[in-house]
This record gives sequence, structure tokens and C-alpha cells, in this order.
Amino acid sequence: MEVKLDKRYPLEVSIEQAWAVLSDIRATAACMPGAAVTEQVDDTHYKGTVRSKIGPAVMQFGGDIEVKALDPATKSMQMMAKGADKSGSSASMDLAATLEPGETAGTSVLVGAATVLVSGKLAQFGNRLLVPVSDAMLAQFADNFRAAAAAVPVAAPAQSATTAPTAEGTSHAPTAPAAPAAVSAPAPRPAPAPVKELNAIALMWTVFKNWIAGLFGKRA
Amino acid sequence: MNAPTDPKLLERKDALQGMGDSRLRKEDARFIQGKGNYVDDIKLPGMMHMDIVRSPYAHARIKSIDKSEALKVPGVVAVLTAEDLKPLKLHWMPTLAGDVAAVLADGKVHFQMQEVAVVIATDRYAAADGVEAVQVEYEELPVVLDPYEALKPDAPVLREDLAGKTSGAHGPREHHNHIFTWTAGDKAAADAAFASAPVTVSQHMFYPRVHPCPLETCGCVASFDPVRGELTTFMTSQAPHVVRTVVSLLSGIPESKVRIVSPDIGGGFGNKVGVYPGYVCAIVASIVLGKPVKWIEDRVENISSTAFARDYHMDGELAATPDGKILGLRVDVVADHGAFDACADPTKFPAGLFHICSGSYDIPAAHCSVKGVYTNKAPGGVAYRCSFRVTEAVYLIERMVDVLAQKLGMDKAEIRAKNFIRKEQFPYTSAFGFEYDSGDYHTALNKVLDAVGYKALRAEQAARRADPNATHLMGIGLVTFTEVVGAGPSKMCDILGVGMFDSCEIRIHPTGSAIARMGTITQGQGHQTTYAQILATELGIPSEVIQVEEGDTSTAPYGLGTYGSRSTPVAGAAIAMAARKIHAKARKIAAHLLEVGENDLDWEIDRFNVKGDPARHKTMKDIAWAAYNNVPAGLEMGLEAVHYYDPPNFTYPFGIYLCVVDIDRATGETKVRRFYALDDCGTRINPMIIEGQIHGGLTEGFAVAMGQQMPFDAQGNLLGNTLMDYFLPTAVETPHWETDHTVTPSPHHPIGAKGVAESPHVGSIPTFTAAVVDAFAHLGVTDMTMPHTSYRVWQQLVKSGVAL
Amino acid sequence: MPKKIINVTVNGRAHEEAVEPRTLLVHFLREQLNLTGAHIGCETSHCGACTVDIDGKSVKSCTHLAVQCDGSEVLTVEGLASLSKEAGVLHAVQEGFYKEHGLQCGFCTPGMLVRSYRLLIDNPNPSEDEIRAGISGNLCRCTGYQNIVKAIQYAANKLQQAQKVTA
Amino acid sequence: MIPPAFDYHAPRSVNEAIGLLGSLGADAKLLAGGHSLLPMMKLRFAQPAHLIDLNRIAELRGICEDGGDVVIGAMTVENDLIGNALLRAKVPLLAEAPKLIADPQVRNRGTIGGDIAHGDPANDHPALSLAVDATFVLQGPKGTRQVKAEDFYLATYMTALAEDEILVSIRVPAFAAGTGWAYEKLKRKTGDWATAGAAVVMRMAAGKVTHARIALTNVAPTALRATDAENALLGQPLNDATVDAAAQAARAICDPAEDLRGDRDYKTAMAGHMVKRAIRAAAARCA
Repeated sequence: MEVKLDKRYPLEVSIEQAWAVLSDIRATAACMPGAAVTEQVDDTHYKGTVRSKIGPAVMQFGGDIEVKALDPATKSMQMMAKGADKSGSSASMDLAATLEPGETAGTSVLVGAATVLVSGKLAQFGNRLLVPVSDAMLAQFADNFRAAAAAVPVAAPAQSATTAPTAEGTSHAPTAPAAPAAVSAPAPRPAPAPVKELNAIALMWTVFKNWIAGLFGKRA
Repeated sequence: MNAPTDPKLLERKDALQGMGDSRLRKEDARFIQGKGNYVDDIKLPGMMHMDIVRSPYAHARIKSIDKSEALKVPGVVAVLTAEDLKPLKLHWMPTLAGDVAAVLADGKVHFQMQEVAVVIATDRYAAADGVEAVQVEYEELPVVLDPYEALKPDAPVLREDLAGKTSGAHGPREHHNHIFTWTAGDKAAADAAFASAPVTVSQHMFYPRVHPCPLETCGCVASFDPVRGELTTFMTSQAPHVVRTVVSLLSGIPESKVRIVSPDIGGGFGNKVGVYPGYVCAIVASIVLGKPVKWIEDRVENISSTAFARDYHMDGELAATPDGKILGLRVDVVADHGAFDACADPTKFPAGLFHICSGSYDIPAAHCSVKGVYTNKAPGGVAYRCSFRVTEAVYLIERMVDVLAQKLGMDKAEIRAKNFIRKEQFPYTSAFGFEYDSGDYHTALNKVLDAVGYKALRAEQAARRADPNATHLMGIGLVTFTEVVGAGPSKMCDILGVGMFDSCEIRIHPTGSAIARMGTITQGQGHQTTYAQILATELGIPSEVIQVEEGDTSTAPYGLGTYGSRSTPVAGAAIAMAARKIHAKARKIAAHLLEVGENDLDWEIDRFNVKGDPARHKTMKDIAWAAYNNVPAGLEMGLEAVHYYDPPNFTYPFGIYLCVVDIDRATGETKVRRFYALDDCGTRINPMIIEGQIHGGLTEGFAVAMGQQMPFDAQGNLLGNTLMDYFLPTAVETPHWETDHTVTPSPHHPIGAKGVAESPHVGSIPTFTAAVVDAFAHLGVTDMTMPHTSYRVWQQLVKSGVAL
Repeated sequence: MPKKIINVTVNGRAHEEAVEPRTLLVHFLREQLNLTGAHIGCETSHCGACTVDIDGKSVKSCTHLAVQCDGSEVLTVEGLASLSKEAGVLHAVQEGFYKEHGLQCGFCTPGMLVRSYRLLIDNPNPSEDEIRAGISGNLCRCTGYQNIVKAIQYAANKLQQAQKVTA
Repeated sequence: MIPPAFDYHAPRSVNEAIGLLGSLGADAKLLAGGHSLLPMMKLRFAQPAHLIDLNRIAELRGICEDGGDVVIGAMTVENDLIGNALLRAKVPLLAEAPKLIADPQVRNRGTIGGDIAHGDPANDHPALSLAVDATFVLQGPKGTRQVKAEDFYLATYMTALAEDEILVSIRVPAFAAGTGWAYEKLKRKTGDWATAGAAVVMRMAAGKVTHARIALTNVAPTALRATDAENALLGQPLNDATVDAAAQAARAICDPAEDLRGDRDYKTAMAGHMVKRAIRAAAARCA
């Protein structure tokens, strides 16, 4: 099963800050909920894992990442990630990400086009959920990406309110590390503490909800 | 049969519960008390459990298989891969269709859920844990799912093992993904008919891939005794004797040391004809481990990997006169056979009996061509509750006749009556060479049209069409089908060289009870009940004291099994013929006991009477006793017989089905308002069971036409392989069925019976489609692809501009 | 995983058994107690072949853990006949299925019977629609349900007659 | 299809369950009816190390009245909703609609709380809860809090329920006199999820709609409240035009995922038809 996703995520950071993250595969991967680069094979090849949660289902993919292109001139990156889960599913993602200047100075836009191919059990049983879950996953990726980019010290602007999640209306404290914690990470390798898995998104709801409702609109 | 009128005779006849009696089923006692003996109920000492590692990909190369983690799982005793089977030459196996199929993937997987490795463990939980721990590394290959795409010159090569083979079991291969091209009929004659015909119609139609999905999945318990060198396998097989032959040929174990037992089977419908990798692996595992090994498929595995049916892309053409007389038929089929050609057809017929596609009609010239193609889907091509590819054939011709009627503006009943083979034309040889045994189509059609008030229905439909505010469309589907069943005459039909006869062995015990052993195997058809009834009528022994046994190759005579409605036409004849041998011997004994000549005796229900003096008689019970102590000189003791019945011809059951549907213009929901099914299966052995078989077949037909589908995405993932998605209707969705019958016995069958259980499946599917399409006929629609789900029907409503 | 001890009464007989937490009730019944009447048809709680009665309610035993039955009373098809006062006499639903040809291959039958039994306790005089809805969690591939409906009607009549005689 | 190994816990009280949830952490899953979770485990999608079975917690079952609200224990099974006299009298929609959920056996196990907390937009209780203006009572280590149904659903499988919390009850205001209600669900067969579903609760006075709550099942990442559709009815008489306007407004907010039940167009169109059917049926019940 194939899911195509075309997304634009406005960023409250400069294009240079964003590029500092995007050009670093480890940093970018760390923005993906549940993802981590575990090994660098050569200049363009890595091994990594993604743990994602779809309701009660937990999928743990292990596989290969290839950075196919990285162009500082156009601020664009292209990568291919491929992996399999031991319970009989496999997935690949062909991702092209480009940074564009934002409408106002000091802002930028992360433009992503991804083709996700899924085979095996996940495609067979999870097909009705893939689109909404991929959407949510990418939205959280963007959230983390923002936080990571904001943490890049180059001409760091004032902390955007949207990157400070609050669990409004809830009686519990967030247990996942809050993104601003990454601010203390030294440049040029910002490492937002990895989000354990997708479901942690529930804790960042107030942020997330506004984005869905306001900025992104509905999936075409 | 001449029905006696004398009350005393009637009483004696009724006491037999013979043919024509709605005798209650003998097999029910165990089933209603939870005492059935299905394969998963079998437990042998020291038994191991096997589970299967399957491919998540539809087409991929296997780069490595790592068993080490699996072998660490507590309870796992072995993991087998193709490499382990290679020394035994069992990593590939021959199929019934003359191809080979991988037992465990040999370097490459060809369809999603293909068997890659097996895990054997001390219990089924450990085996499942082991499956998850086997690590397989794949390299994906391009997937080919469309048979037309598969035949393009640059299509990926699916079967690398066949590289360079320019001919297969059924003639030349013209492309690396091509299996065979099979033709029937007279092309020149058909082309000539079309060249000069005033009217022609053509229609492309697709009969989608479906799965028989019996409630019990496939499975087996293989038990090899290393001391005796004997292999016993309990398995869900519709053809245990053929399996024994195949197992013996594959394993090298003498056939005499192989015992296949089909225990109670929880429905087959064609799913349990084939030999699957799971069986072979369980057998190998049992031989390797010296312990019994059980393998039971789960539902996802069942739908995904064993025995699909149909998947025919058909182009039909009819040539006709302007007043609707059909002059010629041409059919071109592209058949998607999946990764391996494992169709379960008589060996010489790669497209089964598809050439019955001239149907119930007197068509002077006809030709058909079927092209078999490999794709990245599971193998199968079984006859899902039908005779070999007869469902596809009936669908084709019945749809084509409707298309012609719509083009000519003729009534769909009228055009059929006009083209029917007339009663006096039987035996009738079709343009494809089938010799139809008997039929009376006009009488049956008129009976149905009267029963449903056909004219009034058409008037109601016309009024509905005229009303722009009508919330529902109304469709009337009419199908007048003829099947060809009872394969088959050995001059035409064989499986792996074994003629498609069937067999019966009868022993009459001294006290007058009897046992009949058969080469078939029941899967719910009630053989234990109905076979006894044939014997009861033939021999005058009460059904109640007749034991029927089947399914154990060590006791039953060799037979080809139960599928394609062959049990009654072939084994039912065998039982009558064997009984007649006993009857002839009994007459000799009776004559001896009564001290008269054989010709001085009259047979009467359960006894021989001396002609003109019925007070002097010997009952079959008397004779049975005498057979073991007082036989005429020169006659052997005992009273038993064996008969291997090789039918002289197929039988040709027929039926007239009519369906009325109402389609909600807002949602596409299609409600079956009425379904009337008239069947003619010749002589009726047990009307209660026939009625039950028809209800069941109609319900399966309803499921196929209205909901069953096996959709694949572009990567070859089969979507919808649990019962959440795969449509098995519940009591709520299932329509109410009205049944009726006429009786036109088969002239060549010993008791005139033709077989019935599959007619309602074969006949009802095109009836539902006809009804749904008919609802749109006034809008110019001639074809809609099954299944007619609300969603698809709604799409047609939108396309035709009538959605609310 | 360590086993848990459960106490469960099945068809009137008390059992104390050790089970793995993940053991499904249907496997416990079939493999540990050798009661093979309940069948496994779909494994996803759609077909109902595994239906048993737990504490007076119809339940699909393929989607129920054995460990959850600790302290419960379970009735399977094997226990239906023993519900009759006379030994060896079939329950009315069993008789109905036999008399009305309510089964063919027999695989769905145990679940159908146990479900029908409970349906007629909950609703002793069901309409045809109520019967069809009442068995909508049980799939049958052979009969087309028409005779199953008749079988349940037969049993309902018989049970009602018996009720009248006692009253 | 065999579930992976796990340890099993059967607490007797909510506090005990919350304690377990806290100590076992993210590797634990709550087991309610099990008809979503156990199949997922059999397919080995879900592999929790611990199951905390809520079935033995008596305080989570039952239906009672509290002021103007009906309070439904989260572990109350669907069949007990159907048979409940209080519910029939006060919130009849919740006694009737569960007949369209799953099948008789599953309704003996499936609970209202499990259906709500799972966060699956295909489940029926989310939309029903929106239509009846339910409030969910969540209990965690720090006590209880209440979340309106409207605020509970965040995205597919994502709810406001924290990992250390349990949904303990559902509070529903009793219907005012004369309230009409309906749930219409288009499905392929018994036991299936909705292709599209609509729940409507409304009141009328003097021929005009005075109250309307409309909610949709399985046509977006979460159940949806169709506020615009409600507004299309409020203050209006019920006729083809107003019903069409409401259906149109409902369709406008649909964002369904394509699956075997249909594509986005079909599901969206069906949501509109279900809204129409439900409005008509609810209106017929208005007094």
C-alpha cells in the first residue's frame, strides 16, 4: 500500500537554523517520533530504527537509510529509508525535503514530499489507519524539527510560544521530555531528546491541535 | 420409479427410507453433541505443532534466513527451510495442472504469504513464537498483479525456474509469464457465423478472484512410524486417495504404507482439493522427527494462500438474427493463475469444462480460447462449489444473452425461450462437443415465470422506471443455466493419469445389515445418509442398518473424491451398480431357496416373490443369512460386491433462477426482495438434503455476487483477509430462498440422478448480477463487476446520473 | 510466563487447572480439558464457531482468556444434553437442528447450538427476525440459515410446550 | 493466531488498577472487553508485557442516576446498555444504538468505556457521546478529572486519556422531555464498522428545531460533531431544504480514509445520507 504525503510546515526559525538540522541525518532522524540512527555505515548510508505506535499496536522497524542527495545551495535533502518489523511488515519511505524562506524574515518553510510504501501485515490490517497515522506522525516530526531548529544557536530568535507545550486541562505533568530541553544541546548537532514513540503526542496536544486546525488545513 | 399404491407395500417401502425419502441425517448425532472428529480434534501421543513463516512481499528475493533466534525459543525443536528440503528433493512439488509449485520458497517468493520456512515446536504457542523469531532478509522485486501487464514483452520474469522452457504441460508458451493457451470449438465456423450475422454484441467482463473459505481451515496431522515405515496422515482433503498417490510418488514410500484419512471436514467448497505446502512440510517434519506433527492453518493464511477461485477476464461475443436467434458465440479469456499453475482440473483440461459456455442454448457455431498467465498472487484456481470453471462459463453466457436482449430490446425470458435446446433435441451435441443428456428447459422456465408473476413484475419495473421520484431502482435477474458435472468419463478425464471413476464396495452381513465403503468424502453433503438410501432402494435393506464409510484410504476403495458435484453422478452410480451385482447374486440364492428358476421371481421392494404366488418369497434379510450358509452349488459364499464406475458421459443438471432486487438510489444498498430457484437435478434421492444444499449454495452465491473480494494493492498486499472484511453473510443479510423443482432424469445414469449441490452457486451468481444490471438496463448499462457492494452500486448510480 | 491457577466449572464439573495467562479459553477447553466441541473458525471473533456460555452469557471463546474464567461456570455443547432431566436426552435445540436439517458439515453447529440455547432463555418466543439477529454472531457456510431458523423455532415450540405441561 | 506471552493482573478496585498502571508503566495495557486488543495481540501488532484486566472491578459496572445525569460505569457491556430501564427512560439513544454494534456475543463483552477510550473513529460510542453531550470521568494517581466528549478525541487512537489514567464513567445529561434521537449506521454486514454513521439528538417546538446535536462516525480521524449541520437546523422548520442543508454541512467536515468500505467520495456522501436518515428518524420521535 502506498501513501503519498505532501506537506508544508511553517517554521518560526531562519532557513539557516533549519538547514543545520535538515543537513544532519542524525538530527533529522531524531525528530521522527520513535526514530533513531544507530549506526553510520558510510558517508551516505546509515542504519536505524523506528518504533511507532498505532493505538495498541507497536511496530518496531529496523532498517537502512540512504541519503541520496544533500544540497546546501537549494537547501534540499533526499533520503530513502527502508525497514522491516519482525512480526511481518515492512515499510519504506522516499522523502524529499526542501527549505524555503518564510513570508517574514527569520522564518522558513519545511516542504516535504514523501512516498511511503507498506507491505505485509501492516498494509493488510492497518490500511485504514495509515493515512491518519502518517499525518499525525509527520506533524509531530515537524513539531520536533521546529524545536530542534529553534535550539540551533545561530541568530536564535526569541523562543516561540508554540514550542513550549503545556498540558492544559490535564492534571498530570508531561512525562515526555519537553522539546525546549534541547536548547542546552551544543551546536552544531542539536539533539532533541528522542520522543519515545508516536503516542507521546497526546501530551503535546495543545500545540498539535492548533496546527491541525489552523495552519495545515485539511489533507487535499 | 413406480410408486406402489397398496398400503402394505407402501409401508414396507417407507420402512426402507430409500430414495425419495426426506430421511433425517445419520451423521447429525455426533455433530449436535460436539462429538465430530475434525482434524484439529485429533491428538496423538508426542504430537508436535508446526507453524509457517510467510513472506510479507509479493515478489522478492530471499537474501538470508536466520533460524538461530527461533531455535532459542523455548519449545521450538526445528526450523525447516527450502535448503533442508533440497536433499529430499521436496522443496518443489508437482501440481495437478502439470506445473511445479514451491513447497518452501527456493530463493525467491512469488506471492504475499508464500511459505518460506516452518517451525516445529512442542505446542502451538511455542511454534507461533518461533515463527516471529525467524529472521528473513528480502530484496524486493517488481510486482506483477495484472495478467495483461504480465504478458507485456518487458514484464518482469516471475518464474525464473522455467527459464527457457518454451512449452508447458498444455502446449507452447509464448511469453515468460504465459502458461498455456487452450481452445475449443470450431474457430472457422464461429468466424463465419459472425461474418454474416446481422446483429453482433460484445462485452468484456471480469469474474473476480474469490476464496471458498470453508468455516474450517485446512490442516493435517502427519504421523510417521519409523519402526514400521508407515505414514498415516489425517488431513482435510476432498480427495484422500489422490493425495495418497501423490504422497507416495513424492516421498518414495510405497503406496501400501501410506494411509490418508479424511476425518470429518468442516466444509470444503473446493478449498480442500489441492495438496498444500503445509501438508508436505508436516509430513517431512514427522519423518524427520519421528513424531506426529500437526499443522492447522489460521484464517488469514487460509484466505491468503490456499485455493483461490475464478479470476477470469472474459470477452464474449454473440452473433444473432434481428429477432434474437443466436447464430454464433466467441469467447476469449485471460485467466490469472497466480504464481504457480495449481488449478485443480482434470489433467487434460487446463480451463476445466469452461467450454460448457454455450449454456442452455442451441448455438450452431462456437469457439473459445483461454490463456493462462502467471502473476504475483497465490496459486489455486479451484472449483469453488462448482464443476471445473463451469461457474465462469455460466456467468459468461448468461450475461451475454442479457446483453443481446438489451441490444435488441427483447424480453430476457423471451430471448431465452427462443434459443433453448428443445426437449426433443436431447441427447444434444453442443458446438463444443458436449453431449447434453436430458433437459426440458421450456417447461421449467414457464413454471418459474408463472410462479413469480413475471409479467406483473416487469410492469411494476416499468412503472418504477417512469417515476422520477422513485427512491429505489428495481431489477429482475433471470438465469437459465445448464451445468456439466460428474467428471468424468475416463476417456476424457483423468487426474495425473488416474481416470476419474469412482467406486463402491458393499458387504451385506449375515443378519442383513450392510456396510458400503466409498471413494468419495463428504464435507457436509450427507453422504452417510443419502448413499444408504440408494442402497436401501436397490437392495431392500433398511437405510437404518446400512453403514457408509469413506475417507480412509486403508479401508475405502480407490476413488477420486468429492468436488465438482461428482459424488452422486459417479459414486452414486457406483453404489447402484455394486448393489445390482449383489442383487443378481441374491436372486440366484433366492431361486435356490425357493426352488424355482431365477426367471420365476419378481423383485418387490425388499424381497423376491415367486411369480403369481407372492406368499412364497424370500426377503433380502433371509437371503443375506443364506448367503453365509446355503448357497447354490458353484456359487461363492458371501454377499458382497465392488464396482468401479466409469461414467459414459457427464450429467447436465439445469435450473431456472429469478431474482428481484431493489436498489436504494441514495446509498447503493441492494435488497434482494425475492429469489426463486427451480432446480432439475434428475432423480431426487433425499429432498430434504437437496433443499438444504440449494439453500447453502444460493447463500454462497449471494456472498460471491454481493460481497466477496480479494483486492490487492499495487505492492501485492492482499487487503481484507480476515472475516471482518471477507464477506460471509450472517443470517441477517442472507435473503429468504424459495425453491422449486422439475425432474428430468439422466438417461445414462443408473438411477437417473445428476448432482445438485453446486447448481445453486453456479446459477445464482449470474442471477444476482443480472438483477443488479437489469436495474440499470434502461440507462444503457450492460455490465457491472462483482461484488455488487453498496459502494460499487453507488458508483454506478453516480455514473448513470441517478444517485440521490 | 508463570502459570496461573484457575478454578472453573465446565458443564457442571469443577476443574482446577494451571494456565499460561495468554492461553485462550478455546484452547484451554479443547486442548487442556479435551472438550473439542467448540471450534476455531476465524480467530478474530467474527464466526462464532467457538461460542460457549459463561455465567449465563454467550461469549466467543477465541477472544477470551482462560485466566479470565477463574470462578466462572462455562457451558459448552458437550454439556447441553446433560441439561435435560433424563440422561441421554437431547436438548430441544439439538433435537431441532436434527429434525429441521439445521446443519451440514457440522463445524458451526456447536457454537450455533450454545448460542440458540441462550437465545431461547433470553427470548423464549422469538420472531424470525429476532432469531436471525440473535444468531448474527454465528456464521454458517453450508445451510443458508433458513433451516437453522426453523430448528430454533422448533426448539422454541418444544420448550414452550414443556413449560405448559409443567405449569 | 496466538498472542505473545504477557503477565496478567486482575485488580479488584480502580485504585488498585491505577496503582498497577503506574508501577507497570508503558508496557501495560488495560483489558476491557478485549475484542479490539486481543485480535491485535493475536496478529502480534500489540505485544504488551502486562494486561490489567478491568473486568473484576465491580465499581466500574452499572448505570445509575446522579442529579440530572445518568452515570454509566465504563465497564458496562453493550448488552447491559440495551437492556437498561433507566437508560431507556432517560437517554434512550444509548439503549438503542448499541444494537447496531458488533453481534450478540461481542456485545456481552464489549464495554462502553473500551469503545470510547480506544480512540478508533470507527467505534460508535464516540459519536454517540458527542450527540448526547457526554462527559468522561478519568481517574489517575492524582484523582479524577472530567473531560467533555468534545474535548476528548485528538486524532486517530489519540485521546486526552493519559497513560496513567483510566476512564471510569460516562456522565450523560438526561434527555429533556420530547427529545427525539436516532443513530443511523451504514455497514456492509452485521458486526462491521460503519461505512458512515450519524447520531442525532434534537427537540422541536412549534414546528421548528429548538435543539440539535449531530455527530458522525468513521468519516474523519476522530468522531466529529457537526456543528454547522446543527446550525442549519436550529430555528428552522424541518423540510427537504433544511435537512439537505444540514446534510451538506455535515459532508463538508468529513475527512474519511479510503478503505474497502469505500472511497472518500462515497463515505462523505453516505455521511450526508445517514445524517438525513437520522434527522428524519429523530424528528419522528420528537414530541
